[in-house]
Amino acid sequence: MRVLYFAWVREAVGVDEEQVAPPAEVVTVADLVAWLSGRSEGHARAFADRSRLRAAVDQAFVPLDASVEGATEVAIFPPVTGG
Amino acid sequence: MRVLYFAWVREAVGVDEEQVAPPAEVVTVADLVAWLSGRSEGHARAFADRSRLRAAVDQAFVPLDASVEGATEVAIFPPVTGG
Amino acid sequence: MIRVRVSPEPIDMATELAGVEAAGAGGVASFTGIVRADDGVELLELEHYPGATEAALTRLTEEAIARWGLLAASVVHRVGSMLPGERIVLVATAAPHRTAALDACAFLIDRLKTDAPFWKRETRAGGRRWVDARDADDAAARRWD
Amino acid sequence: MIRVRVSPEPIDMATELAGVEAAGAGGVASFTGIVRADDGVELLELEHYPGATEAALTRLTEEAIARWGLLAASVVHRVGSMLPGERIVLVATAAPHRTAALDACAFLIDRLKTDAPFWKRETRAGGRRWVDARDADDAAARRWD
Repeated sequence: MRVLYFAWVREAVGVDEEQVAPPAEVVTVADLVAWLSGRSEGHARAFADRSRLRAAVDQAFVPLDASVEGATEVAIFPPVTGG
Repeated sequence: MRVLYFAWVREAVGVDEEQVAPPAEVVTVADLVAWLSGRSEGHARAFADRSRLRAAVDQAFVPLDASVEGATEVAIFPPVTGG
Repeated sequence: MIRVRVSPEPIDMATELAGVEAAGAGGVASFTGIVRADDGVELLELEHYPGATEAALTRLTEEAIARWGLLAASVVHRVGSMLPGERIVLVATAAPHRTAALDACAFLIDRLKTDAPFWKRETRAGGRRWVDARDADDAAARRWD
Repeated sequence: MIRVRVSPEPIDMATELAGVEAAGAGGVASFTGIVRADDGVELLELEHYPGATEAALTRLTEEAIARWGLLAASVVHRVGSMLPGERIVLVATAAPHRTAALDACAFLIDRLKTDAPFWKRETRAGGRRWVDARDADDAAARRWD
């Protein structure tokens, strides 16, 4: 599974994307975020406040309780601010 | 008093403006229109249906029962269709 | 910045919008009325009431500036003869926020249609005729009362 | 005609609007978002999610075309670094009637702000910081539900 980070999430994690293989108990985006938090201090800092995180699974915006099962690409980022 | 005509009113009357000196009993735009109707067949045709006429007195839109007393310029025209 | 112009010259979008954008606002809205290419009109002629038309447009534009706190507004209306695809009118507004710019733009084009002395004549295969005023335009203008 | 573009290139108004005007509709509305020159921002940077951003803008534009019967719609968003006075985004819509063009334009800019993955970072004298999402933008987007 490819995980992408944007904006300050990307800066805190320290990379803009990484390839990961989460264990079977990672079912939702929230599970994935919790599991990724253990990878580094940067991940932990980026994911400390879940209320500030948004996600997309295979490029579609989803709530954090959405499933990541079978996903090829998950993106984690702050609320969007375009326009 | 200078009277201006626009669009099909101008075409029916046959001139785009004329200088007139209406008698004292001409008080409102409607009075002026009635009095002008006697000047020619073209005027009569232009002013036959009052519901299709609009007016401005000294360049401000007014209803047909508005006064023309003291006016220097009165315009008579169809409903506007700009934009 | 306020700009009102009634002229037989073609309307140049880049020039007109640049003037409004230069006000430094966050948002610029515009509406352009164009001679439709799809309903059989071959020529459109616009007549106006010189002096009174410019005065009416200036009053409207000043009202929009005051009501929506615009930083700039421009109303440019063409008169004379126009072909399908040519621009008849451009309204552009600049405001700190997008809703103000868009609402003021809608106000200006709606009210211009009922408050400014212009008259349209169309030439089609069937001949040349003055365009009738539309009740829908009166209703659109009244929503800003 | 539908056009969606996300690019670091400056936005050229004349070119973009000409594409929408060419659809032959009676009315073209546009909204341009500009880096404000009056609130201390020295540089604005825009990051996006390549692929997902274009897909989101295309979905939104198709929704606007279907909902308002547009003849053309264009959404052009700049990414990378921008200075005060430079254009960030242009939305343009063409429709037979002005209300459809203006409403669709408002819909597109409101929903773009909540539905398309872009992130802004501002540089001011005090430093560089990511812009927070605004509750007012969520409310503006919801009025189209």
